[in-house]
Amino acid sequence: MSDASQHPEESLFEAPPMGEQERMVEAILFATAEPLSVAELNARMPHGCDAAEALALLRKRYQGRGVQVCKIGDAWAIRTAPDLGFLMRKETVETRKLSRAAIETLAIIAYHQPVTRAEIEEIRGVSVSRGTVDQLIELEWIRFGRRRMTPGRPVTYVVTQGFLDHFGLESARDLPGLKELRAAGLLENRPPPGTMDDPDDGEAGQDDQGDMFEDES
Amino acid sequence: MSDASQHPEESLFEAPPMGEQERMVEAILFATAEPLSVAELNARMPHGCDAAEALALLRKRYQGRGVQVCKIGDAWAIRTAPDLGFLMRKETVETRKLSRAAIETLAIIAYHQPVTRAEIEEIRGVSVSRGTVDQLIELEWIRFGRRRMTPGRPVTYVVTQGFLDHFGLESARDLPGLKELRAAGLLENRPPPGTMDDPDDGEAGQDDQGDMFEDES
Amino acid sequence: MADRSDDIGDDDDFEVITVADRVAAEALIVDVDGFEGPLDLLLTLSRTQKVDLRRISVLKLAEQYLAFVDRAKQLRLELAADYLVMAAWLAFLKSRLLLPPDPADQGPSGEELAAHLAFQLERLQAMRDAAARLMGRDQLGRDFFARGTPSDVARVRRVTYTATLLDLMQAYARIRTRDEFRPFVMDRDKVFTMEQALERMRGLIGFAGDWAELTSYLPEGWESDPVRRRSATAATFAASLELAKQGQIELRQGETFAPIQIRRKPE
Repeated sequence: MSDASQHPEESLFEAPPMGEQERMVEAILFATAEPLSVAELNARMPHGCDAAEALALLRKRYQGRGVQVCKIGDAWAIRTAPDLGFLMRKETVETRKLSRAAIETLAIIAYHQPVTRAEIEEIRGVSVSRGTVDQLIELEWIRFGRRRMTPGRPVTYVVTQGFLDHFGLESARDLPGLKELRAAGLLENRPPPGTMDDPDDGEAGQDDQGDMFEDES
Repeated sequence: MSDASQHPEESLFEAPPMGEQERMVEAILFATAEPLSVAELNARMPHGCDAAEALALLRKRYQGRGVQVCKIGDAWAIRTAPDLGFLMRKETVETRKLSRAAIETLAIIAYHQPVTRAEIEEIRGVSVSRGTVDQLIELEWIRFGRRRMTPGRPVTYVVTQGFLDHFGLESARDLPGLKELRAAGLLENRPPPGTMDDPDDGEAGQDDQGDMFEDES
Repeated sequence: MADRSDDIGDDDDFEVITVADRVAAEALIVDVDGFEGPLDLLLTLSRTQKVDLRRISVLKLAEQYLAFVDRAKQLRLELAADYLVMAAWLAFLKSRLLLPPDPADQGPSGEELAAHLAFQLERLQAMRDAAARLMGRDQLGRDFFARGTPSDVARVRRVTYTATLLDLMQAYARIRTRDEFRPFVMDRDKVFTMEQALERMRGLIGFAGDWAELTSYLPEGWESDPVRRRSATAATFAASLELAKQGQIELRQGETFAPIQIRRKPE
């Protein structure tokens, strides 16, 4: 920032060198969402700049590169070279939020894996639709684990490496327990005493001190 | 998919020339706001490409330009040169102002990672207020690391790639002043005198940190 | 807190020399809410010594802090419990630093405790500086920028579903706490009163010849739920102060935030 603040002062006397102006046009076209006209570019650049000339230089510089400086109507933008469009297929994915049923099912699998469908239903209190499980499998966030050695030998579900990558976890064991969720302020409601049979009961004590002072600041 | 399917045939025989690969990396990075890893780049490019080599060439090409090829953790992205920030007032995103507690907590996590909540509280001398950790997670600047192998197996926090990206850091090793702080012993986990801490406790943390910051170079 | 108008000495330790100093000292007191805990206050006080934190006089600092707490009392400002705990610890530290070491005492020496406090202050200051340097860096979206039009080629449309870690954790929390939304009963069962705590401790204290952690006096069934534990901890702590005032027990704490220990006062 300190460097930058020197520029406007200089520009009272003379415009920055053309090489600098080219850099400026490059940065502006890269960072703006909309194509910009020459007049708009000039308005953003220090006084005395010649965006048209800088654009011409920049356009030449990008000739044959992976992206190009393109004229769109009377405005300018940087766009992918047409022959490389095939690389952009991943940019066109539409992302949607996972449904509540799916995220709950996923959470239960993550916290209780390996877990059978009946167990998921018991924890959620509602039946789990086939589509929900299929969707999570398709996303490659869950997969089949070992069959449970109980009558009927039901299939179990576990989370995948893809799941860990997506959620930035090193292992599912690193997911915080209820107590920690609460300590981190992620959980507003507190269960009545005695109903806390979550997996990490062993951790009482660890955040004693935090709890003691929690509401202070 | 249909376009892409034409290319794999070619690539069965040989990868495109390096100049082409560089263009591809250029096009992909220009089109993407999020940093991409070498593996992700390779996955999107035709079979046999070497994104790492193409990246090195591309990075050199953009040296001193208005936009730069930046390394962020183990991923890559194109970002505007910091000295041109003054041109981008319209693009500036007003971020929620972080409280002093949040900023300090973030710094402690960055410099001491992986670090437990109790350790953060020990350093600041106050409890980590409700919502501070929540806010940092929401910003995607911190995430859960491995649990500490000490009694209670407390959750640890580490900084994310988003943190590195936001502050223009190649890795957590490049945090300002890290070496001096470590040399001065200020990143050590020193238990208060007279506490009968199991000596293993303190070391577990330091080993982790060693893993995180040492080597390379 | 208990009234204690007479037990901390006069203002001898606190030499207010100039008007500027006095103004500064009062600014500290008026601003007590602005401090993030006792360590933060100590760090601010340490600046008046105008030396490198490594050369700080912990004894002088302890005196400054005690004087601060004393003046806050004169101004009838309510200080949070952790400030008072720190004051008690610093008074203890001060006596350790001033008195010749007791050879029978096994605990850490005054110098060790002082060195650790100095380390804590230096480390906190270092983290503050590091935080300032971090925030002073060029930042994405402020000084440098990502691509403005990331999805610039719209061709194949494919829908993917996404969720964040917060979504996941909140979903889990929602399921596991659903039982709370059963018919609502006004619940006072999460509050442990000081009277209950006193009653309980009076019954137990007769057996407590040895130092034992205060937390071991928490009533059974109150440890797991944070709300209940907090209430029980506060009540038990208050009750132990009351018992100490009545001369029935002794309290000690090795260090700020260290566990508080109590025992029956030996006859």
